[in-house]
Amino acid sequence: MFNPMWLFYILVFPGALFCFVAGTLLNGLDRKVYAKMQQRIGPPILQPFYDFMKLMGKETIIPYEANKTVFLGAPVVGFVALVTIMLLLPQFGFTAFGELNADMIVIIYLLTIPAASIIIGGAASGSPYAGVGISREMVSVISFELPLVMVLLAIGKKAGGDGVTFSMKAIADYQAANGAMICQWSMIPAALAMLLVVPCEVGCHPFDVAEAETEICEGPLVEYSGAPLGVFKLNYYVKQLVVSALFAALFLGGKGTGIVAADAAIFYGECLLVTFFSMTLIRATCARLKVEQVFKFYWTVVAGLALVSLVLAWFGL
Amino acid sequence: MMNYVEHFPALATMVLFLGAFLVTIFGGKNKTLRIFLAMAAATASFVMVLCVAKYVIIDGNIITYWLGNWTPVKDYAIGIGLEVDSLNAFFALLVTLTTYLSGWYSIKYMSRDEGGDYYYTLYLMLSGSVLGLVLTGDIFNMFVMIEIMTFACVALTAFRNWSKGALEAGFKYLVIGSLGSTCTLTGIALLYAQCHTLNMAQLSAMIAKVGITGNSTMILAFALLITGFGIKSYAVPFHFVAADAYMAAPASVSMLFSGMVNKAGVYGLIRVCYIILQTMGLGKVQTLLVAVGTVSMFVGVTMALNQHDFKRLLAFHSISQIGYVLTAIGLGTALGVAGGLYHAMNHTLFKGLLFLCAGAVYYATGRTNLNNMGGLAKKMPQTCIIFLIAAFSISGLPPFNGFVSKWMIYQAIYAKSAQSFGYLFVTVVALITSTLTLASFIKVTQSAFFGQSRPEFDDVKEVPGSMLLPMWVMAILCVFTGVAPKFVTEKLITPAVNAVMSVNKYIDTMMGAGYTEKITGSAATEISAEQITIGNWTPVMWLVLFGIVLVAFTVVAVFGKSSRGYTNNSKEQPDNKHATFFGGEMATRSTVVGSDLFWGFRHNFKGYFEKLEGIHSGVVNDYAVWAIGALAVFVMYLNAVL
Amino acid sequence: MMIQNYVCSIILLALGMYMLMVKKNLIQIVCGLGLLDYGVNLFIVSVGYNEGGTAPLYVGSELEYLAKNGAVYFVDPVPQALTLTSIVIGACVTAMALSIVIRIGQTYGTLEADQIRRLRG
Amino acid sequence: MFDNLINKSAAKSPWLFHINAGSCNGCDIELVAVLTPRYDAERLGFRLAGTPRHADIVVVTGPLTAQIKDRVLRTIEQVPEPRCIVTMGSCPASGNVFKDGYTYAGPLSKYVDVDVDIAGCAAKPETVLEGLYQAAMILEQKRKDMKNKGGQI
Repeated sequence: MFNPMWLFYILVFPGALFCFVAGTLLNGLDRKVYAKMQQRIGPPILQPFYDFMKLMGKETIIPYEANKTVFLGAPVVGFVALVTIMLLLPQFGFTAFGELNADMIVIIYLLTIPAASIIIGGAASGSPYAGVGISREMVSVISFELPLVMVLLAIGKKAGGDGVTFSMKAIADYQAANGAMICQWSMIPAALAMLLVVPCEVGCHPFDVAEAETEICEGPLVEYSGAPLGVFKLNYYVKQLVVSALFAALFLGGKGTGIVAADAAIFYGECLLVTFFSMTLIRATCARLKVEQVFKFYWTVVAGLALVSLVLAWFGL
Repeated sequence: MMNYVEHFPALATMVLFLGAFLVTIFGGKNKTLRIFLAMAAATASFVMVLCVAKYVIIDGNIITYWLGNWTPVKDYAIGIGLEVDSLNAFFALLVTLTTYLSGWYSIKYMSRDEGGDYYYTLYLMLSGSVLGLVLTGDIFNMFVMIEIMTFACVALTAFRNWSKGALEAGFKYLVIGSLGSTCTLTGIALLYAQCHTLNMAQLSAMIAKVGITGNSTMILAFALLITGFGIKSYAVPFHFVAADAYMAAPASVSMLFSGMVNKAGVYGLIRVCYIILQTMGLGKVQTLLVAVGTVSMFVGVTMALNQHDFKRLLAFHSISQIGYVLTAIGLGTALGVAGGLYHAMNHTLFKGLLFLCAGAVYYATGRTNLNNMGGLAKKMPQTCIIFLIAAFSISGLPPFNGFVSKWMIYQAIYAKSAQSFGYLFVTVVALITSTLTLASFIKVTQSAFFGQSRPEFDDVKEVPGSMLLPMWVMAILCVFTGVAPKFVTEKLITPAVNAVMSVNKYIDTMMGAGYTEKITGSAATEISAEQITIGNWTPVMWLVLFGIVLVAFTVVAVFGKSSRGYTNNSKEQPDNKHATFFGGEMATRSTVVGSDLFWGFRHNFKGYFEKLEGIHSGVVNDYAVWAIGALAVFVMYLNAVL
Repeated sequence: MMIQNYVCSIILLALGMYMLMVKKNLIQIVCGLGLLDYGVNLFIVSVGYNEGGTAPLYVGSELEYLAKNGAVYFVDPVPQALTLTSIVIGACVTAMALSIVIRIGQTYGTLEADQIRRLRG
Repeated sequence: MFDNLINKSAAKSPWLFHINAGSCNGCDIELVAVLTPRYDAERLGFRLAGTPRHADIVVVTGPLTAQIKDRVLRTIEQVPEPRCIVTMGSCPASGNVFKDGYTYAGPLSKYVDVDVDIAGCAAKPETVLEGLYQAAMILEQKRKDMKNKGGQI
């Protein structure tokens, strides 16, 4: 039952190492493009990597009020959850664990774990800034959860044909047979909604109410320093990758070329595109919202878009 | 052939009542003797039910037991019968497990209260009545057990009559509970008037012959029974008293309430809907139950977000989780029932655990108000870890058990939504409810366990081992049922689901082979549920991954240690470096806690929350209006559609 | 016919529910619970009645009748047993309720349902 | 291998924490100017951090008034090692025109070891950038020293 290839999958591709390298590169490119949009030179593409390495070398201060175990354990749990999602996502024909690939519900719940790890870690640090931060983080999780669920259900209905399906594999198969999901006109509102869900899920700029560094001192991360902070930063990079990959797997699937390396390259390119459109573009053009505005925006506009798709898919369009 | 195990269902119930009796007589003065008697009764009952569970669930037998050996004469049941199939055994297992663990917990927890003998008497009576309720095969016996249960519940709710609101909660519980019992009794009387029997198996066969559609007496009886058991399971229009009672009762009793009393209501609903009246095949009845379940889910969780009392918050979560169970069993599919039963079991485990944590906090600090707590994680590290396990379980984070059952429920609802758009809506509500559950437990975590410690908590100590032991047992069970879902479904859930689905086998076993065919004209066939899939969720794989990454991190941490500074202040007084950052000010005590933590969410739902607070007015008449109104709606709806 | 019994029991049930819903005094609410009990008890007893039936006792004349005709027409004894049980339970509940009401009166200083609402929201 | 990488990274990713110790706001806007597109300090990896726990370089502006002295020192103490302290403008280094004022409690170097003084009233962005770059180099050196001391601080 245990396959030695699993070790390779978990540790190298598409597991931990790939997540690390691809995530930091993705974030570097994101920051570079962001700088270009502001007519700056911008940091080197490897900047996220330098940031991470520097943080690994810094002193780790554990505040007096903090609960040590939870404070140090939280970022690692978040990272593991993110790597797990990456392992479970189908990339064209290829999935790391073949038949064991999970379905959408697992992915929804695994996606809440990184947010939960930030929240629990922040709570464990004992700072009031973190208290405000976790409150905001939780509200933004509630905000994007509704549209995310509706988008996933719409896709499940679409891919399920007569019935419905939760299986990521069924969705990949459907796209292999019928072309990418985004080419179905009834799914375009859902794709738009998902594009807006992505930045909130990651917690990048207009929706980074939880980590607003200018008002609540980075929120949950206020007391973190050194290596745990480094892992949290890594989580942020990997989250960008994973959520874009989720979008790519849901909407930009297809036949693929049949060669794993080429497929992976195309898939990664799609992730870049998604990152550009959903994160960089919005980040460079919008100012930060207030938390209740975020909530309102997601439960009305974005959820409305997703609902349109859901109803259309329901009528078999 | 009478196996000695076949006597155990009756004995397990009786030993609890006997224990109650003996505690009253001998336990008045001697503390040790009373605890010994109570624990002996609970242990004996637990062991017997374990034997029964092995005999019934694993070996696949069905125990029928006629009290006084009054077997049916001329196909008419004349005595009280016990019939234990896998469903009964499953619930009996939950009941006795809860009783046993609560007993261990009570030893220390109740040691500060006076009147311990009354406490143990009522505790054993409550356990005995619920066990009797889930094991009996006679519907009037069931009613008697419900009444004893209500009686014991009221007395236990009002047990700490010096505490805020205990008496009030007891009275409200009594009024609404009696209303429920009256409904049940009227329903039973109507059934008896139609079928002239009280035996559940025989009733089932008779009703199958008469048919319920278009028979308004039957429909009235059905509506009354649903209301009666709905009140016992605290589904939404009846949930008001649950919140009060759970909050006012001692934590070990709150655990019994959420662990077995509302499970008794769920059991009753399953029995009534699936076996006795066999109405779950009808789409309209499914709609009714699913609607009640969905509303319970959402109202429960949003009310919980509003609370600032630890136990009241947990009480509203009980309502919400029971909403999940009702929705799942209301679907009428094998997968739905499996999810519902799994979730019922998980709810017993994690909600009991949460109540025990609330009790531990109360034991250590004397407080349950979340606004007055903070920083307990440093003082009570084990309780904190246990609480986190339970909180993640109830929020459905993998790999804990809540995730498995919630996933089965989502799959069941979503599969159903291929038929009707409404179920899609239910799926969305269920998923959002799960997130909101996480949110409100984040609130508890932040308010009670994390954040800055209070100066008045300086000499707070971890609770004693005899309280931690049952908590750890339940925590381990929470993790186990989450990590090995295949094992649990195969061994425990599937037999129970098969029992729910094979009505005719139930009837035939009780009344003698061939009875069903004689009455209804259709042969008894055992319907075995299709292979209950639990999807592609393999937690073991996830754990392997987790372990590998954790090892990698540890290696890096150990080898990188020399190149990295790492300071941890363990002194009593923090120096500036390790003090909390306050924008440069001296670190002062300032915590972010309480009911308004999720302001961004509440702000947008202001009208909804105000309305909800208005409904939970605290006036017992209003609660009665809701219950009677719901009864009226059920009667009218069922009459209109059946 | 037992129609007046059924009507009566329904009236009792309705009155009991009315008292639960409308009456604000706790003692009156307990009275309402009592009425509900009596309504159900009357209902169950009436269910067991058979037109022209005799008491369910096997003595003397019934045995002769039985020997002659092979069957005898009784009223149903089971509902009466049920009613007895139900009455006992009802009495217990009333006692319990009244004892709680007394303690509430001592603690809160009032028996008005509108003022006994410390637990709400 | 990793240690070399970490040492190099220490210089390439210095995060700033800015403390205003009673400044006239002149230096503050110059510091912001350094981060804007024209001078773009982010190309060297500089970034403003929101909390001292994340920072590598503490930039102090203003003359260090008596009221704020304790707060500044406390905040500096909360920055994890290795760290650099940079004074910006004349005020924190010399007191400038506030030197004999009754609220003056400086200079900063009286209380902590200052690594870089950036002169000017207000300091020019070019100067600031040069000063911060030197601070980043010092950071790398400090990191090496910390390593040689076996992680002891």
